[in-house]
Amino acid sequence: MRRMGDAPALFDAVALTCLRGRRLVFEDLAFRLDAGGALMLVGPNGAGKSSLLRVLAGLIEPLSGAIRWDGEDVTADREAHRARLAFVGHLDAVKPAFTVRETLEVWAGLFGAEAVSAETLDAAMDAWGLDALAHVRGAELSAGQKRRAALARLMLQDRPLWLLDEPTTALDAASVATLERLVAEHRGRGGLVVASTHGGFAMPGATVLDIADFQAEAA
Amino acid sequence: MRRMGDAPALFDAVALTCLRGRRLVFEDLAFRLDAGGALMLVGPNGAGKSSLLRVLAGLIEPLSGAIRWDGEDVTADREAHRARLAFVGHLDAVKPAFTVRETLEVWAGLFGAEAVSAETLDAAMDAWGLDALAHVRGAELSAGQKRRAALARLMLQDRPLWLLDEPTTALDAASVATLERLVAEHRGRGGLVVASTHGGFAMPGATVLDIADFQAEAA
Amino acid sequence: MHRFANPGRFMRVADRLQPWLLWGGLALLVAGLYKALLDSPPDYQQHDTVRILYIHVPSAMLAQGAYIMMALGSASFLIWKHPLGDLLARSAAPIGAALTLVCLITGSVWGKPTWGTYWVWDARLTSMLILLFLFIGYMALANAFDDPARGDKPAAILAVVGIVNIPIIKFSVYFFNTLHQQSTLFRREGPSMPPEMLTPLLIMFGAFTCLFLWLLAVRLRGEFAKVRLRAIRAGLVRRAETAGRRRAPAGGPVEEGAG
Amino acid sequence: MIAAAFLAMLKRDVRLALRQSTDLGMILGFFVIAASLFPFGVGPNPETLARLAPGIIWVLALLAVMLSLDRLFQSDWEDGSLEQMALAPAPLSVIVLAKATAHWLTACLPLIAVAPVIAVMLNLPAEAYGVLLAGLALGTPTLSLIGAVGAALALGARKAGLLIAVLVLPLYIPVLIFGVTAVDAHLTQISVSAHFLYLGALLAAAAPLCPWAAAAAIRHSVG
Amino acid sequence: MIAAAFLAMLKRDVRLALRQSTDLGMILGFFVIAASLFPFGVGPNPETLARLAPGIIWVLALLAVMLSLDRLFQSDWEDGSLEQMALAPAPLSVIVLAKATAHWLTACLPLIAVAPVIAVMLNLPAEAYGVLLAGLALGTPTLSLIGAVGAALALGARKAGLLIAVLVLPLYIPVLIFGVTAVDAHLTQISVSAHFLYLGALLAAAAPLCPWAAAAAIRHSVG
Ligand code: HEM
Ligand SMILES: Nc1ncnc2c1ncn2[C@@H]1O[C@H](COP(=O)(O)OP(=O)(O)OP(=O)(O)O)[C@@H](O)[C@H]1O
Ligand SMILES: Nc1ncnc2c1ncn2[C@@H]1O[C@H](COP(=O)(O)OP(=O)(O)OP(=O)(O)O)[C@@H](O)[C@H]1O
Ligand SMILES: [Mg+2]
Ligand SMILES: [Mg+2]
Repeated sequence: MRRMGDAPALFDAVALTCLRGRRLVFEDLAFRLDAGGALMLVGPNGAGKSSLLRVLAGLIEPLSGAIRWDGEDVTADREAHRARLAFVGHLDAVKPAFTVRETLEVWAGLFGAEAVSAETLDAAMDAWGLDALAHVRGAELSAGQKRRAALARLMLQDRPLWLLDEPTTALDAASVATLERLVAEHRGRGGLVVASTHGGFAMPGATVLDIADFQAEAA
Repeated sequence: MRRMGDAPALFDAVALTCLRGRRLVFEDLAFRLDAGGALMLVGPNGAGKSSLLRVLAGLIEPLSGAIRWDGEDVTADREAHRARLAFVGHLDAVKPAFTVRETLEVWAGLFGAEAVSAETLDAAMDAWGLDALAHVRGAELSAGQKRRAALARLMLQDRPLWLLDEPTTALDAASVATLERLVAEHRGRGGLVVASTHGGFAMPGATVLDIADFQAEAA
Repeated sequence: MHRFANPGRFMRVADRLQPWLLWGGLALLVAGLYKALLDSPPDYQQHDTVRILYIHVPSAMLAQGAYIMMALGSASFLIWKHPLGDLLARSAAPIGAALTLVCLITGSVWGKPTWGTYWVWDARLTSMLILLFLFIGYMALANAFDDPARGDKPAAILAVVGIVNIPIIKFSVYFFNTLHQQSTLFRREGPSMPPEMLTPLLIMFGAFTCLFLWLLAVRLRGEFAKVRLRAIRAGLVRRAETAGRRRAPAGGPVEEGAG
Repeated sequence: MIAAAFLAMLKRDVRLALRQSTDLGMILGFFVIAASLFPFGVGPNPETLARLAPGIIWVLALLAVMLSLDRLFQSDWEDGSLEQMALAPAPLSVIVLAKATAHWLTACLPLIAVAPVIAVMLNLPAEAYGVLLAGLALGTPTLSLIGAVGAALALGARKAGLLIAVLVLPLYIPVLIFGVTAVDAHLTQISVSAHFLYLGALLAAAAPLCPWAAAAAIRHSVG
Repeated sequence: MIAAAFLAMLKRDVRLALRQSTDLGMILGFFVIAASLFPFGVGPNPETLARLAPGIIWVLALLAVMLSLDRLFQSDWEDGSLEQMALAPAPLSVIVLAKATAHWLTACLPLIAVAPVIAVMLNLPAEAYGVLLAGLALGTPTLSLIGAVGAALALGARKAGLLIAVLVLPLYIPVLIFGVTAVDAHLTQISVSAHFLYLGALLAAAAPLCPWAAAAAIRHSVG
């Protein structure tokens, strides 16, 4: 709908409509991103930022509309789509019983074990200042430390598309700076980022998408 | 230790030391607050903000030191201390199976049922913009909506001491403004607030306490 | 660390005793096994199966001894908050459980030829099984938490409460109708056992006791080391973290903590 | 205020259990399926079955109760509800008592309700139903109370799940014994009042002690 | 990659189970404790116990499955791990199969390992051991697989309780009955191959179907 006549975007969505329970969360939403692009989702609580991110990840089926990668509908090959994205949601997926290192090892295995070397693991822990916490169990982490472990997952998988739902929750200023740096690097390599925020997180040059504009009532 | 010779503060702590597991989180921490006062806890992830708030709530025993209300050690009458504080931690305590209204009713009952009238409940829901969500189940709330339900608990109990652990997590700008207004009103009535934050939350005239200053090694 | 200064002195004594207990126990064991298996008469009724006795009885008695030791340690920990009591109980529990298991296994292996069944639900056997459950429950509780300070008190209470089982084991053969042998060793009239059986039994009992004490000392050392290791590792985490923190904003001067 | 808090928690937990009916279904399902298994093993001889019926029903009741224990505090602990309860002005032991009561209402009472069905399946003589049910009614609250202590102790434990069972099942044995022997005594025309007195005494001891112990364990775990 | 994901999840779940529910010694202890409740209930008569033994052991298998299965997905669902699994490139059904396998290894295998001890304690004739163990080995994987569907259904679905009662529990019954009657048949000199064929057929049907059904239920719940 909003696509111009030029070459297909790397990642775009058209006419997305999302129904959750009996609520029409957003309607006729569209965006396009090219290599290195970023989309910043804003909007009040309950606007549908998380819902959109889950739709993009393939966790929720949209009621209608299409999401396309390189011009091809992602529902055509869901497995390929899952293999190209990394998702960090509101929940950290950190097990109380596992140490930080074990947590990362488990995810590394799940996301394609062979590929993840010990160095990658170390680099991920190092990037997030988790080295000192490597042997601390999840149950003993502070909120921000847990969040950092969840974000370190991004470094384990070499995925072009990052979907981040309020990634800066509970992070201190230094960690927010780390995240901003890593996002910039990722975009520099041609990666894409879709992130939601209520402020305090900057992605220079990102397209801002206010979900409230696509609310059913506003149509 | 840091107390001057004048009248006892309304709420103060001296020489607080906190041990979690085998970690000495902070040492020899002290502060004092008078009626209408506010304490803003800052510090990097894992510094001990949540730990201090839990100590002040009586959930964790400090290793040493004293917390006093009106000059009297709060351990002397724990029940009275519990009855004078309201605590909002990292966890929202919102049950997926209960609607927002039911959630608030349950807490109202727990915190001394007779006192909480239907009007108070309505006022709390109104203040946090939860009216439209009254009959939505916890499982269907967005992150910020859940957080607002947790914060609405503050309105159900008329407690002089508010302990808030990163209360603005997941809140949109309007809700942050609401919180700031409610905190100001509470302080205007002579209430006390101790809140932690990583930024984005203002309490004019609050004492700022950087927990990193009380780290064991820095002593 | 001052809390463990006292156990430290205790450990030095235990260390000095350790080799004596080990070698003495082994020597007694060899002597006892020789006497029991080769140099004692077969029973006129039970023939050679009676030789199980020389393992069965010492393990039964020491299992109860281990329990009593665990309960006393726990009681002293509860009453005087003496950490040594807790360490002692934690060390004794697995040994006691193993001895109980040995008693149960030898007993049931013995039961098949003599009573015609491996197991009956009579009072002696059942109360011994409960002793095993008590050991298991104690170990489960004491080791259930990463912060040992959380499990120690409930576990100690369990150990103390469970002591009622000991007299039940002891007197079950008198108060209930049971297949199991009544006491032949400890009776008011003195032991009613031929000396050629009594001697190896006593030697084996001595061997088991020495080895039990030796194992206990080894485990005590282990428990003690665990406590210290945990303290040291906690100190390391703390130090590494503050070092990391200091890289970003400037902190105060860092001194190595005393931990 | 204490009574209000008790009632509020009781109502909450009952409502929560009814809404998440999964647990209830599982417990009853286990109880009935397990009971219906024994006739296959023992053979159709109705007399043998009848003799075993009280024991089977009681043991299965114990196991079924245990099945539901680990959820007594666990989910409240994970989502922060338990720390709010620990901060309520009402004594935590009262709240624990309310939760144990709710557990009894939602886990044990349904078992008592289906017990007659199982008794029929197992051929228990009709004159024993009364004593069986009375024994269950008097004994199961003790099971809930003891279970609450186990569940509270296991919070945050590295080895939570079976810790409860290993601690709690041995403590259930006295209740089991008095419950079963009451039925046997009744069937052999012996007065059952002594058995019921014992069950009552166990309940009377558990009612104040268990909530207190569980509350202490919870305070430790929310720290 | 699929095999790697399978192994990674299997290892994780086994490790998690051993770490947080208990170590193996405690699982074994649990089964012995649970089994020894029955003699307290039905009395120590060796002959009766022998007759009940297969039923008791199979009831314990049911208990083992139910005790741990509802937590199979629940805690992963609550803390966001399950949505990560749903997003992993490997098919979700493979991950479910890994989790069910881990569950069988940590809950059912220990039971099979102590079954002989329990059989001795309950006086089961020695010639029945082989059939009992073979039946358990063939039947318990089916229980784990069916249970996984129930556990997945219980996530989120509002009427899950009913679904489980209607769908899952009835599927358990044939497994249990064939398992118990195989032992009896053997003891009465009847050939047991028919029983084992049925158990094998159930497993063969469950192995592909259950992970698929459970995966579908999970996709629904993480939406
Ligand atoms: C699993 C089965 C058995 C268990 C749990 C068991 C348990 C015990 C225990 C706890 C004691 C020590 C009592 C004390 O401290 O005074 C003991 C002693 C003894 N047991 Fe067993 N027993 C079992 C089977 C047998 C069998 C089958 C026999 C032989 C027929 C046997 C013969 C004895 C004898 C002779 C003693 C020494 C009694 C004395 O001198 O006090 N036991 N057993
Ligand atoms: N339950 C626990 N047991 C042992 N140690 C813990 C526990 N919870 C937290 N800690 C440790 O105590 C320290 C302080 O944690 P705390 O949660 O108070 O930090 P915080 O300042 O609130 O951090 P954040 O900004 O990330 O929320 C951390 O280093 C953490 O690893
Ligand atoms: N599982 C669900 N079932 C039904 N409705 C849901 C569900 N989750 C969220 N909703 C509803 O969908 C709407 C959008 O929720 P969403 O979580 O996407 O909001 P959000 O923009 O992420 O808000 P926040 O800033 O609070 O995280 C909300 O009104 C919410 O009530
Ligand atoms: Mg959201
Ligand atoms: Mg915190």
